[in-house]
Amino acid sequence: MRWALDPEQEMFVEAFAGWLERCASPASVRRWLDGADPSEFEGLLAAEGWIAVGVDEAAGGQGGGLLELALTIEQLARRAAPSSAWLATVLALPALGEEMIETVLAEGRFAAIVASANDPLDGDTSAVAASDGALTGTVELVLGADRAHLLVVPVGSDLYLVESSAKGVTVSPRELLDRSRTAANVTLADASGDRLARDATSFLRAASLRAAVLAAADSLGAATRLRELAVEYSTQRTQFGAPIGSFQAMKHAAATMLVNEEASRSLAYYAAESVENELPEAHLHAAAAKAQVAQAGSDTAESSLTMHGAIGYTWEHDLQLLYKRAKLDVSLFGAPARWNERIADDLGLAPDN
Amino acid sequence: MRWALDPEQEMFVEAFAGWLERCASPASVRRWLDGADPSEFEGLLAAEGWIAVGVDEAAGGQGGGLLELALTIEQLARRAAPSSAWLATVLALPALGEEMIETVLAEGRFAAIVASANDPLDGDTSAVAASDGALTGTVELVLGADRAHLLVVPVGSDLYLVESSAKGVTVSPRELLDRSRTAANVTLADASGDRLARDATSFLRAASLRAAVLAAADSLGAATRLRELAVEYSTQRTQFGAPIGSFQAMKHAAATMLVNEEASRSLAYYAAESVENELPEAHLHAAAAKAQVAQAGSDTAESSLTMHGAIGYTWEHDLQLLYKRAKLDVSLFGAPARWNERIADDLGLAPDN
Amino acid sequence: MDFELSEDQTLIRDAVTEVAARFDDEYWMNKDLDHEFPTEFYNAMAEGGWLGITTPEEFGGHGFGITEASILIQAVAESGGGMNAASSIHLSIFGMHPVIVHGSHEMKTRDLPRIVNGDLHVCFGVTEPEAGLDTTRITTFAKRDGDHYVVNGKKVWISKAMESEKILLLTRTAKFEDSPKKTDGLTLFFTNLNRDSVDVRPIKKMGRNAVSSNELFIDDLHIPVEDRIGEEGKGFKYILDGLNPERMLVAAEALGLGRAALRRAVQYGKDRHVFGRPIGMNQGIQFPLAESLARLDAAELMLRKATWLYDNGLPCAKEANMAKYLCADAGFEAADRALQTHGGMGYSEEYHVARYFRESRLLRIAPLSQEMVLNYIGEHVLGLPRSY
Amino acid sequence: MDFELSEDQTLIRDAVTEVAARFDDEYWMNKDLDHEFPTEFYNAMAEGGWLGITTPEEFGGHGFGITEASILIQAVAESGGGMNAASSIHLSIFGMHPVIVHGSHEMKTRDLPRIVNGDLHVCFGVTEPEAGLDTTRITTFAKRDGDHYVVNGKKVWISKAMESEKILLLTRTAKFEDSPKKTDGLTLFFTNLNRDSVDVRPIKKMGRNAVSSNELFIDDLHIPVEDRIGEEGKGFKYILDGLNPERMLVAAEALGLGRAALRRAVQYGKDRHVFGRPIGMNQGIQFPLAESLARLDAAELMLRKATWLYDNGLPCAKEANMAKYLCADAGFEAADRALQTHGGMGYSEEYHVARYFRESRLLRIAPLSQEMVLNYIGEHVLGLPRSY
Repeated sequence: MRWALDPEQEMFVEAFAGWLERCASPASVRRWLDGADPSEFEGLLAAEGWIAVGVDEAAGGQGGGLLELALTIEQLARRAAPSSAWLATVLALPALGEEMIETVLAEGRFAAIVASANDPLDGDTSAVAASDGALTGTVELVLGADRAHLLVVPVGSDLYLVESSAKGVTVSPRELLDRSRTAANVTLADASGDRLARDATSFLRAASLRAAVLAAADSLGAATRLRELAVEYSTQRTQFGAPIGSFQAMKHAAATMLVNEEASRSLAYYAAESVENELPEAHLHAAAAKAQVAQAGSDTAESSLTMHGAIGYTWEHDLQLLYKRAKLDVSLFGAPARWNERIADDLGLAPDN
Repeated sequence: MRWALDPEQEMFVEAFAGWLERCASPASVRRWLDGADPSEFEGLLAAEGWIAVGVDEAAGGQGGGLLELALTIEQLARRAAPSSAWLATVLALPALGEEMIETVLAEGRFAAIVASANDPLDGDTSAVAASDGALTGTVELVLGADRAHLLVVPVGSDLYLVESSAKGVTVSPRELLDRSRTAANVTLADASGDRLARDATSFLRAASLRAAVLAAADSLGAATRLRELAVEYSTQRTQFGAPIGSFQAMKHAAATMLVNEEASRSLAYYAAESVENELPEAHLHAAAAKAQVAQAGSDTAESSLTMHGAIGYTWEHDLQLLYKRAKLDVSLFGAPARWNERIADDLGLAPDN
Repeated sequence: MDFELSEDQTLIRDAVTEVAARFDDEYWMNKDLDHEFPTEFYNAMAEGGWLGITTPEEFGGHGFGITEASILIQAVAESGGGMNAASSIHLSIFGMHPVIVHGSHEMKTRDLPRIVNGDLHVCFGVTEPEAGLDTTRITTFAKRDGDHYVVNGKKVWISKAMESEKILLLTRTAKFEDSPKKTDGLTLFFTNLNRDSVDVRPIKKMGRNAVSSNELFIDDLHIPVEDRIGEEGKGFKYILDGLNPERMLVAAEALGLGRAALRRAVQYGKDRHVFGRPIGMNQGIQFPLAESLARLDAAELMLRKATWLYDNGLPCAKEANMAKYLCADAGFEAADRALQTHGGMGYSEEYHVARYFRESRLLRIAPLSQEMVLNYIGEHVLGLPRSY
Repeated sequence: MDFELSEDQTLIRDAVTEVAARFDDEYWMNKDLDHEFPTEFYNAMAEGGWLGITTPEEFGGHGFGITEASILIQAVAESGGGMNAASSIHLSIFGMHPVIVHGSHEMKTRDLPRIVNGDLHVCFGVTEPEAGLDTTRITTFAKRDGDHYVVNGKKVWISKAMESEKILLLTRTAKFEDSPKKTDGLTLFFTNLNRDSVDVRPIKKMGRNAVSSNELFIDDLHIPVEDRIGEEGKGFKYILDGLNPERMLVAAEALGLGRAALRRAVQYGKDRHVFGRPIGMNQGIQFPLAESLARLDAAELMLRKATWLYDNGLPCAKEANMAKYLCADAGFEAADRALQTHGGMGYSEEYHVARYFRESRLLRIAPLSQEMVLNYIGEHVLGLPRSY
C-alpha cells in the first residue's frame, strides 16, 4: 500500500510547482486575470508540455493518469492561475483518437466538451441535433469553450468534433465572478462536424467522474493556499494587544482548515486512483470527493476571509482570487445535490414523486 | 497502490462478520445491553481469539495491524455489540512485554489504560502519583475499566501495571447513555503496581492516535447500519400515497449518508495505515479521521432518525442503539475541538491568550 | 409595536416558575428513569389553578389565551421539567379547545371543571400507524348503531393514554374512498377510555419516559351519541382549529427545554476548571453558547408574535409553523451544545443535559416533523409548488 | 405586546419602497461595475425628504426614531439596491447623532439642514489600520494650537470619504499611554475634509463598489476649535452612544439584502424548469429557501425589538448585538442559498444574486465581526469570563 506519492509523482509536483514559481508569479497572475486575457499563460502551458500530462506517451503525451492531472490542477489552483483551457482540454482529449491527440498537442491547440459546467458532464445530450453532419443547438456555460479551438459535441449517443472557427459556430463568453476560469455559451447553427469513433455515453460517463475529481483537486489547491495565508496573517496581526492567532476561535479555525485539507487530500487522491482504475465504486468515490472536498474548500475560504477580516475583502489581496475559486468549485461540474440525486437512484429508492 | 482491502483482509472481515452473525444476534445484543452484562460476549471474543487481532503472532496474537483492528471494531459497531473490554484491551496491550501479552491473551483477561475517555489518551498524566510502587489518585471515566483485570496506569512519564482486584483499587462504574460501551472511575489508594519498561509518553502518544482511528472506525460501522436501516425503511413506509423514499429530501439524505460513508471509509482506513506505519503526518490523519468520520457518523444518526420519524425513537427499534453509539463516538477519546487544539499548536500559532 | 409582556403575563410566568421550581432535576430524572407519571407536579399545578388557564371562567377556568398558555408551558419546561412536565399537563392546558368551541353545554358542564381541578386526565387520540402525517388517512371507524356508535381501529403515539380517564377520539364515520372530500367523514368524540374495549399498550421510547406514549387497540368500543363533539363528519375541521395553537405550545416546550439546557451549560462553563481556568473562557465553548442564546431569543419572539396573532383573531399559520421550526431547532441545538460543553461526560445518564437532549430531539420529529413545516412554508408562504 | 407597525411606520416603508423601486437591479449592477456613486438615487431620497428621517424637526428633519430609520434602510436594501444604496445614505440617516446630541447650536444650524436636503455629504472617520476593532487604540492625533487643532494620522475603511465634504473625525488629544482610562483622551470633530491636508485613496474591494471605501492620510489638517463636538477627551463616549443604533442599521441592511436575494431565488425556483417541472418543486431547493425565510423573519423580530427598546430609552445592547448577528447571518445564508438555487450560474457577474452575495458577506466582517458579537453576548449576557 502506498501511503504517500511515489518519488516520480513527488518530482513531478516539485517540477511543476517550480515552473509555476517562475512562470506564474502573483503579479503575472494578476495581470492575466485583471486583463481577462490568459492566453500568454495558456500558451506556456501548452508549449512546455504541461497540457500533455495524463496522455499516453504513445500519443505524444507525458504519461501519467488522473492522479497526475489532479496534482497539476492542485498546483494551478494554489496560485489562482488561469485554468480553463487546460482543464477543458484534458477532459476533452480522450474523445479523440491517438493520432489526433498527438496533432492537437503538437499544435498547441485547446479543446472542450460542449456540456454545461453547472452539471455533471454526462447529463442531457439532446441540446444539439445532427442532420447529415450539420449540428444545430445551444449549450450554455461551457467551461473553456471561449479558449478552445476544437469542440467535442455530444449529440445523443454520438460525439462530433467541430472546429470553433467553423461557419455556424458562435461562442459567447460569460462573465464568471471567478476570473481564473472562463466559460461561454456555444451555439451551433448548421455547423459541420465530424463524427468521432467514441460512444458519447461511456465517454461522458468517464469524463464526468474525471471532472468531479479535478474540481475537487482544484478546491484542495485553493484551500491549501487559503490556509497558508490565514495562518501567516494570524501570526502577524495583533488585536487587543495579542496576535489574533492566540484567540481560541482563530486557532480552532486554523486547525480545522488543516484537518480538512488532510482529509481532502486523501479523498481527492483516492478518488483519482479509483476513477483511473475503474473500481466498481468509482462513481461514489468521485461523488464523495466532489461533495466533501469542494465543501471543505468553501468552508476554508469562509474561515480564511473571517480570519483576515476586512483586509481579505480588498481587491489587492490574493485572498479574493482564491475565495472565488474555491466557491466556484462547489458548483463546477455539478453541485453536491446533483451528485446526490444520482446516488439516490443507485440506492434503489423510488423515482421522484 | 492498493485500492481495496487485500484478499486476506476481506476474508478476515467475512469471517468475523459471519461469526458475529452467529454469536451476536440482535436478540443477544439486546439481552447483553438491557441487562448491562456484556460478559458472555466478552468471554466469547476472548475465547475465540478476536481480541488477539493486531497482536504479533510471536506474542500469541493473530497478527495484523491497526487496519485489522479498525475492521474489527467497524463490524462490532455495526451490530452495536458490547465493545469496551475489547477496545480497552487492544489499546492497552502494547504497554506490556511480549511474554506478558501472551499470558494475558491465554488467560482471557482484559486490560485498560487508566486515562479519561473524554480526552485524547495522551493527556495529563499527573492525576496519579507513585511512591515506592504504591499508587494514589483518581481518574474519571476510564473506558472499560469496569471490565478490566489489569490496569495500565500512567504516572508522569512512567507506566505501572496494577491488578484491578488489588488492595486499594476502587472501580466505580459510570452510566453511559450508550449501553454498548461502559466506563468507570478508577481510584487508587496506595495500590501496589509494577513499573513497566515502556515510556509513558511515547506509548500514550501512539495509543491516542490508535484510539482516535478506532473511534472513527466504530462510528463508520454504526453509520453503515444506520444508513441500511434508513434506506430499507424508506422503501417500505408510505406517506401521502407514496413511499417516503420518493421524496427528494429523503433521497438526498440517503445519498448523503452513502457519500459520507464512502469518504469515511477512505479516511479511516488511510489513517489506520498511516498511524500503523508512523508516517510523519500520522497525527493529522488520525485527527482528521476522528473529527470527520465521527461527525459524519453523528450526522448519519440524525438523518436516519429523521427518516424513521417517531418509530426510530422507540426503545424496541435498533436505531436507538446505533444512534447513541454514533453520538458517543464523537466525544470518545477527544472531541474534534480537543484535537484541533493540538493541531493549532503544531501550526505555530501563539499560545492561548 | 410593543415588546413588553402584560402584567398578567409576567405574573403567570413568575408564579408558574415558582411552582415548577419545587420539583428539581432529580425529581424529573427519577420519574423519567422509573417511567412514572409526575403526580405530585400535576397536582401542584392543579392546586394552583393552572390547568384551567384557557378554560372559560364559567367552567372554572381563567379564560386566558394561547399567549398565557404558552408562557405557562414554557416556564414548566424551562424549570428543568422538560417534556415530562409539559406532557403531563399539555392536554389540559389547551387540548379541550374543540370541546370548548364545539362541545355540547352538558359535556362542558360535566367535564371541564374536572379538568381544571385536575381530577380528569385526558388524552388525544388522532394518530394511526398507517396514516402517519396524513390525518385524513385514518381508518378507525365509528359505526352508528341507534343511540351510540361502535368503534374499531388502532391508534398509536397516544400520549398519557395509560393515565387518562377520557379520550378525545378522532374516527371516520365515512370511509376515505366514500367521502367527497378527503377531509369529510371524520367525526370527533370526547368519551371514556373504556379499558374493556380498548387495550392500551405503552411504547418504550428513548426519552420523555415519565409520561407514557401508547398504542390503542380499539375493539367494539361503544360511544354514546352525546359524547360526539359537534356534527358527524365535521371532526377534521374541529381538529384543524387547534392545529396552530398546538404548534405554538410545542414551540414553547422546545424553547423552555433549550433554555434549561443552556442554563446548565453556562453554569458548567463557569464552574468547571481545566488548567486553572473556567472552560467557559474558551471561545470554542463560549461562542456556540452565545449563538444559541441569540437563536433561542429570536425563536421566542416568533412564538410571541404567533400567539399574539392568534389571540387577536388574526391569521397565524405562517408564524405558528415558523415558531415550531425555529424553537425546535434552537432548542435541540442548545441541548446538543450543552452536551458538548459537558464533554463526552454529558452523554451520561447521570447528567440532566442528556435528558434534555433526548427530549428535545423528539420535538424535531413529533408531533410534526421539521420537514413538514418547511413544506408548509415553501408551498403556502413562498408560493412554490407542492413538493410531495 | 403588540406586533403591528404603526401607521407612520407602514407609510414610511411603503413610500421608501416606492422610491427605491424606481432604481432597478440593472441600475445597481452598473453603478457597482462602474464604481460610480448612485447620485440619482441619493437625490431621489433627498427630494423625498428621507435623509432627514431622524433629524430633529427644528433642523429640517422628521424627528423619527431608530425604528423608522431601520425600516427605511431595510426597504432601500431590500429593493435590490443592497449595500450600495444603503451606504450612500447610511451616514445621513443616523450618523449625525453625536452632532445632534452633543454638537453646538451653531454647528447644528449650519450643517444639519444641508444634510437633510442632500447637499452635504458626510463620512465617519474612526477606524485605523493598527487599532482594528479596539477603537481606543487609535493614534490619529489632534494637537491643540490656539484656536485650532493640528491633526496627523491615518484612517482606513472610511466609507464615502471620496464623495464627502465633511467628516466626523475621531482623534486622540491625549495619547493612550498618558490617559488614566483607555477610553479617555479621545476627541470628536465634525469638520471639512480638506483635500489639501488629507489624501483620500479609495480601496478596491470585492463588493459594494458604488460607494467608495478609503484610506485617509492626514497631514497637518487644521481644524478650528468650533468644529469640535462637545468636550475635549469625551469623544469615545459620544461615539459609544451611537454604537447600538449603528448595529441596528447594519442589521436592517443585512436583512433587506437577504430578502432581496430570497425574492430572486424564489422567483427563479418558479420560473426555471428542468425536466418539465419548476426546480422549486425540488425539496432540495425548496427547504433551504423556506428555512431562510423563517430565519430572516425571526431576525427581523429581534431587530424590531432592539429598535423599540432604544426608542423607548430602555437598555438595548443585548438585542442590538443579537439583531446584528442574526440578521447578518440570515442575510448571508439567504444570499448563499439564492446563489445555489441559481446553480453555478449564480456565481456569474451577470446575475444580481452574486452581487447580493458579495455584499452580504461583507456584513459578517464589517463594521463589526460576528465573533465580536459572540464575545459580547458570552461575556455581558451569559456572564462567562472574557475570552480574548
